[in-house]
Amino acid sequence: MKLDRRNFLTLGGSLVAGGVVGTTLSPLPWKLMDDSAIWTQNWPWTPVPPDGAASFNHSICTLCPGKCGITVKKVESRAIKIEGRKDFPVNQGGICILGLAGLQLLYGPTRIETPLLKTAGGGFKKISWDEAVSLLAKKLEELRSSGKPESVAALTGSDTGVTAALIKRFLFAYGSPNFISEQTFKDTYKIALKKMQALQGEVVFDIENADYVLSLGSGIIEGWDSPVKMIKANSALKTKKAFLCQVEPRLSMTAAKADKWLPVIPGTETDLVWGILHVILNQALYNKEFVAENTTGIERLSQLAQPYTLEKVSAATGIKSSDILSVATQFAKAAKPIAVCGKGQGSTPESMGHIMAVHALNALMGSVNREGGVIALNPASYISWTNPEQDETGKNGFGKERVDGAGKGNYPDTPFLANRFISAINGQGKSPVEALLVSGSNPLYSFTDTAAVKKAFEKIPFIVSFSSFMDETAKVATLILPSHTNLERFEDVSLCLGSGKSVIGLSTPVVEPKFDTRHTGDAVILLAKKLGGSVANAFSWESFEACLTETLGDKWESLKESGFLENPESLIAAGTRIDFSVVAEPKSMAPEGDAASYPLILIPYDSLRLAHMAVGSPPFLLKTVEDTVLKKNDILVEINPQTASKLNLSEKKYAMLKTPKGAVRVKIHLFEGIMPGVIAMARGLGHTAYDDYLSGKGVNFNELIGPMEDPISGLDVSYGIRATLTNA
Amino acid sequence: MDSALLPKGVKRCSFPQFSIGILIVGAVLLWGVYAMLLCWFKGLNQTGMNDSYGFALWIWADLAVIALGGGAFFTGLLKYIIGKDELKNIINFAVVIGFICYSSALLILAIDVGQPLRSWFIFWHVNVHSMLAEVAFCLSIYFSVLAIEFVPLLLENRKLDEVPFFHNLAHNMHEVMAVFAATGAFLSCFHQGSLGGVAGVLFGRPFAFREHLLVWPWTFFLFTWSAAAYGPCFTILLTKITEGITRKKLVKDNVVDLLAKISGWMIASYMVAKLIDTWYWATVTAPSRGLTFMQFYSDGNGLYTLWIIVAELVVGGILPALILTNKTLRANKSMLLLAVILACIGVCINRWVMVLQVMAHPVLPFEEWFAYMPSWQEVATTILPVAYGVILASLAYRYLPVFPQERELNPVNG
Amino acid sequence: MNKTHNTQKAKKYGMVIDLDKCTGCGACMVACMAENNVPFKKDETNKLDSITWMHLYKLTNGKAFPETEICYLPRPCMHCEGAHGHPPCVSVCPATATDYDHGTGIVSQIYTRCFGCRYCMGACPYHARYFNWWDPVWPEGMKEYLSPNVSPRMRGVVEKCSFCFHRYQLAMDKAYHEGRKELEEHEYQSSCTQACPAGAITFGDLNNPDHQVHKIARPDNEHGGKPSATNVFRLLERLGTNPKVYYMSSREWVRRLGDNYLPHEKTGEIALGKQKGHH
Amino acid sequence: MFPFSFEWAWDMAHYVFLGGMWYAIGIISAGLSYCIGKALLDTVAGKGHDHGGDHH
Repeated sequence: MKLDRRNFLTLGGSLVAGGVVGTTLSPLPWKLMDDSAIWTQNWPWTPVPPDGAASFNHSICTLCPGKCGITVKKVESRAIKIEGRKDFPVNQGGICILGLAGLQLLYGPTRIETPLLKTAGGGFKKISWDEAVSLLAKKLEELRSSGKPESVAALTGSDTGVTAALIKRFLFAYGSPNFISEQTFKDTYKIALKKMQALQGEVVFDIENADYVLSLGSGIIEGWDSPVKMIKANSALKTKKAFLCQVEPRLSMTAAKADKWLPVIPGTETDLVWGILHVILNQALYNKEFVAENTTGIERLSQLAQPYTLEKVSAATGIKSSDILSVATQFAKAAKPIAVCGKGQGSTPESMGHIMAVHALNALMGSVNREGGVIALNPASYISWTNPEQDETGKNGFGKERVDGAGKGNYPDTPFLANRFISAINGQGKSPVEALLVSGSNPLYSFTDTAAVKKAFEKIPFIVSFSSFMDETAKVATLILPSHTNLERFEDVSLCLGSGKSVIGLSTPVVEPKFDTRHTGDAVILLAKKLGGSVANAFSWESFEACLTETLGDKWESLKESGFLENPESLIAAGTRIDFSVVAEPKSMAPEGDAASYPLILIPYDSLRLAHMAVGSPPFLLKTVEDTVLKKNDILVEINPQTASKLNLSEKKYAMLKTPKGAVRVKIHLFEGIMPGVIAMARGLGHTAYDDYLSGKGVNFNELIGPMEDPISGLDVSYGIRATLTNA
Repeated sequence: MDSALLPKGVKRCSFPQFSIGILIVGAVLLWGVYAMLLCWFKGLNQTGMNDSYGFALWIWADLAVIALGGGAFFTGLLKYIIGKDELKNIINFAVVIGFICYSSALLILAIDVGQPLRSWFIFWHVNVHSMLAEVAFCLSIYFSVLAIEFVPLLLENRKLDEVPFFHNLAHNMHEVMAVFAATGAFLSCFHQGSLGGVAGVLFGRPFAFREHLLVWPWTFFLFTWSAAAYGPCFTILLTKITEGITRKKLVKDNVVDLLAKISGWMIASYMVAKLIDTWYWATVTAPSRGLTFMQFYSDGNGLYTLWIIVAELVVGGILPALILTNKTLRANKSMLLLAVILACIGVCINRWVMVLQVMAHPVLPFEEWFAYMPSWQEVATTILPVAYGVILASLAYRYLPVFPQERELNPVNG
Repeated sequence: MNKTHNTQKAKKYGMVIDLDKCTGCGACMVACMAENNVPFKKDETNKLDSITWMHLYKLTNGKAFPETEICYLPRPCMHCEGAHGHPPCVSVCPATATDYDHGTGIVSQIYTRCFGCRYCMGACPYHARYFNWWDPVWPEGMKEYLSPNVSPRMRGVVEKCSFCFHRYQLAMDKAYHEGRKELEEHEYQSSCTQACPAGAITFGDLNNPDHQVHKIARPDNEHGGKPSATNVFRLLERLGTNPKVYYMSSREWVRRLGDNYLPHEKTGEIALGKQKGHH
Repeated sequence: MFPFSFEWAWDMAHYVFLGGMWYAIGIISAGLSYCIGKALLDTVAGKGHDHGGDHH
């Protein structure tokens, strides 16, 4: 056959057609199809977690003051799941959302991997631990030799435990009185106990065993005190049908679960307490036996309560007189009533006037140091070091005035005044603090009036952060000496249980340190040794672990074994009779700002779904945040539809929120569960540090509120602030 | 340039003019292809769908083109089985439209699934209880029937017909076409129905759920019936559009009139069944689940309110049925056109609500109506088959003897 | 259907959630995410593409201040039994990628078989099913915590709560090694149950009269598992989905929000909807 | 589609469903085979060469 064009095409076409038919009938397409499907089932970018031997390791979660026992499931060396430890007295198997997400912190992208030094360009460069400690020692040596050891200060999240004690000891030997710790409402309650009962103790609220709980804005199931323990206590209340009365302007979850919700005008909670005191005293509904045996000065209390008639209190608080009367009588008639305070999670101090009135209320009902009441316990005493020798410089420096003025003058019973510390630095002239060590605290985020805190930190020439994460404060530090995370280190904790028992626990490392980090205790010991002389002599221990072993003594082995021990010394603290006559004269603590230019009141609200203190929320937490709280990067503020319609604001629309401290753009969320005239904003958002999962989302409430000093304690007790909200 | 390929005795526009037209539509096609590739390579996050709208624009488009493409099977049924021989003058075009519609539907389905490379699992691991499996099987087999019906037309291309084997093949296929048409009708009944069943079996979705007859919910029968009823309207509409574009009469009035009349009576009978179904659902089925009729038409976002049921049933159903069943109205060109347009809209709305309103309606009492806005990628991939259809229909018209009456109606001088 | 169906009494794992105790703290959500390798994105504020097998709904009584009440409602997969083991989602899946296990009552999901048609999502009235719109991406280092017991899902497939089925398998393996065929109640508990700080979730075998879930909900198996205990209800009871998650609330308005009611109908006192599915 | 697929379990629905399917496929392939076969025979027999392009 001649191969002309036509034949060629026919032949070619036939070959192609034959090829197609042949291929289709062969197993090839089926094989390819199958292979492609198998490939989609094993995409190399979809991880396959390696399997291995599983183990379970007990520890204690130290991410919040709650101190729950945890069991970490590991596969080989990887921690894969955190669960609540079933036999741990605090949480009995339960665990909170933050604790559950702890592995995202451990393995998260914002871990600081090595010591870092700020460069001239504002960035950080990696340095070795030896370099870092030498550098810090050199700086401190300079300050010391120039006779200003007191210009070194330390700011910590808490003042309990061996790590804090080591920092304190370091400053003592070095020569600075300026150890400052953040204060919570519980610390202020301790001050009240000191003033009214002359006792130094830890305070515990035995909610679980009470039968009538009057909560003055305490987010009992929203992270207040020890979150899991409190949620369990709340379930116990439900089971035995105890009564919970929640006093707060917003229908929080605690209010929603309460048997009675009393919306109150922010800042007038104390008036309500006095109103209740008035009813109880006037009608003599108090526990006469207890009052006679254990208290003095009831006459003075009656006198102070006298002006707080139902009408007056009702007008001030916005609560109906009949409601005040019924709450007061129900409270008084209950077998085991308890009044608790500390708004939200209780992470900020409360005014002394308020707390003393609350404590008086408890005392009138005999709900002090008894089951279902407020219990004061002797603090744990296992840290029984003797003070080290100070050299001359040390002695001189330590003898100087504290920068924050705490512990003397007007504030003899307040141990630390972080807010005054900031304002002192921001005062005229040079900063009195030339080097600041920050551990377990993120003041640039969690202190009120963030702008002022930032200004103060800019004035401090040398800032050292011990953070594990690149938080707001670490970002402005001169030097970062990164700590292990809670799952990589030893930490001692002392716990007070509601039942009046106290327990010592040991948080033990469950994984090897992932990065080149050191325990802050170790860093302090290294630093002291580098400084030499009497400072070095104050630290005879080789390491933090050695120090902890020695400090816990015979408890060490069993703590390592079982994780916790009932503290034999933990007895109910004996004080003097409760002295009602020292109860402060009621004083208005109205929110900052004038009502004419700022007609609304802005209050924060706390939720377990957002961490708002030293630790940033891991991605899992953000995932649980509702879209009525955060939408894309916008925060939503809650407002009553009635107020919103007056201001011409509507759901999900932008608005400008202005307070005397600042202005931000927010979105509106209409919520029937908030008092007209009040607006509420979630705490825990608006981070500028951490990772893309947290940073830049929403607004930090602390930017909008400033410190408001309590006249008795000097502490910052601001909670709400006056505000305006306009269409934007 | 391509004159050797054109059918004999008809006039076609110049090749450059044709090419420009194809290029313009081709650009739209490419846009759609780009969006399709985005969906395949980046995943379905390219769409506006979400967890509440697992089914959205595409599934509607799928259901709609299949309903509209129903003209192919129903015309085939009428011609080959019932014996309405006049319809041979429109059957080719109905087959072309059907082919376009069904291939489009398959393409859309291939984009719509999250794991296109595994889509054959629907056959391999089939769950025979699933309406979607029934759809997939019948759809793909029926598509092969359509392809078989298309082949003889293709082989009648002047050049191909010169090959003896092709000529013989086309001839033989014409001979046994009734067998294929019957099989096609059988398969169509099932897949049109099972598409209806897709919504009707959702007993968790009170808006969609219907009582059952044997193993099928009422929507099964309603969908088959409506596709048969409305499909021919789409065939007529596209014929009219083609006539408009080519400025030629391509099909004789009696043929169109016959199809329109049958369609009209089909729509009328369908409407009776649909109204009974709606009434029963509104008064018996929905209340048994604690819901009132008005709750389904109280969309807070304003889309799904009473207008949509009026548009579907009255404007898109009763009205075209009245026009098409009336000889005088039907004979009026404008009225006929209006009727087929309304009918096409009506069936599209029906398919829309049976997919999207089902998703929008909150079943849990504490939820709100769900809103959905398609992304441009979804719109582009939905337009893609339209562009593809225009191109394929143009090619078919240009090179194949699609309209047997064209030569007679448009004699070429000289 | 597995062997246990034939050799021993079928289990019916289910849950009772006490809404009076639930505080809406979100621990169940994160316990689930951490247990089941659930991915996360940089922006999770679009709740319609955010994977939360356990989802918390915020219910409100709709009244104005100060009569407003709210209640959280955790919603895992209901593991519906439907009529005769035909949940809304299982019968619609074209590729048998989800199945009802008659031995445990658990609705499974086979990720490697799912091809992402999402029909099951449309079928589920509880929005318990989630689609992987994106490839799961863990930031540098975070893959470390992924559990080998649950395979991470690829883009384009549907996933949902499995009642931590891998825990059942692990418990059964252990029991088998110890020569037992039956599990103790505490041996198989879901991650959310275990984590809940309020103790609001109870998990166990609804067919076993000794298990807490049975004692609390008292399911009437003659009537599609309808709870016979007072204050106990199920979501959308009358659709005939026959869910295995029961809720408890002392508040009438909460119970009423559990289902659709005509204005004249009393809460809880309704005839079951006809349980007709496909088949 | 084929009973040798993983986890196959026969039930009545399979007979009906797959019966219908194979029936349809059978008819279609038989019809198609007939057309192609006959066309081949016809071509060998020399039919189809003498048309002028318009056999209709």
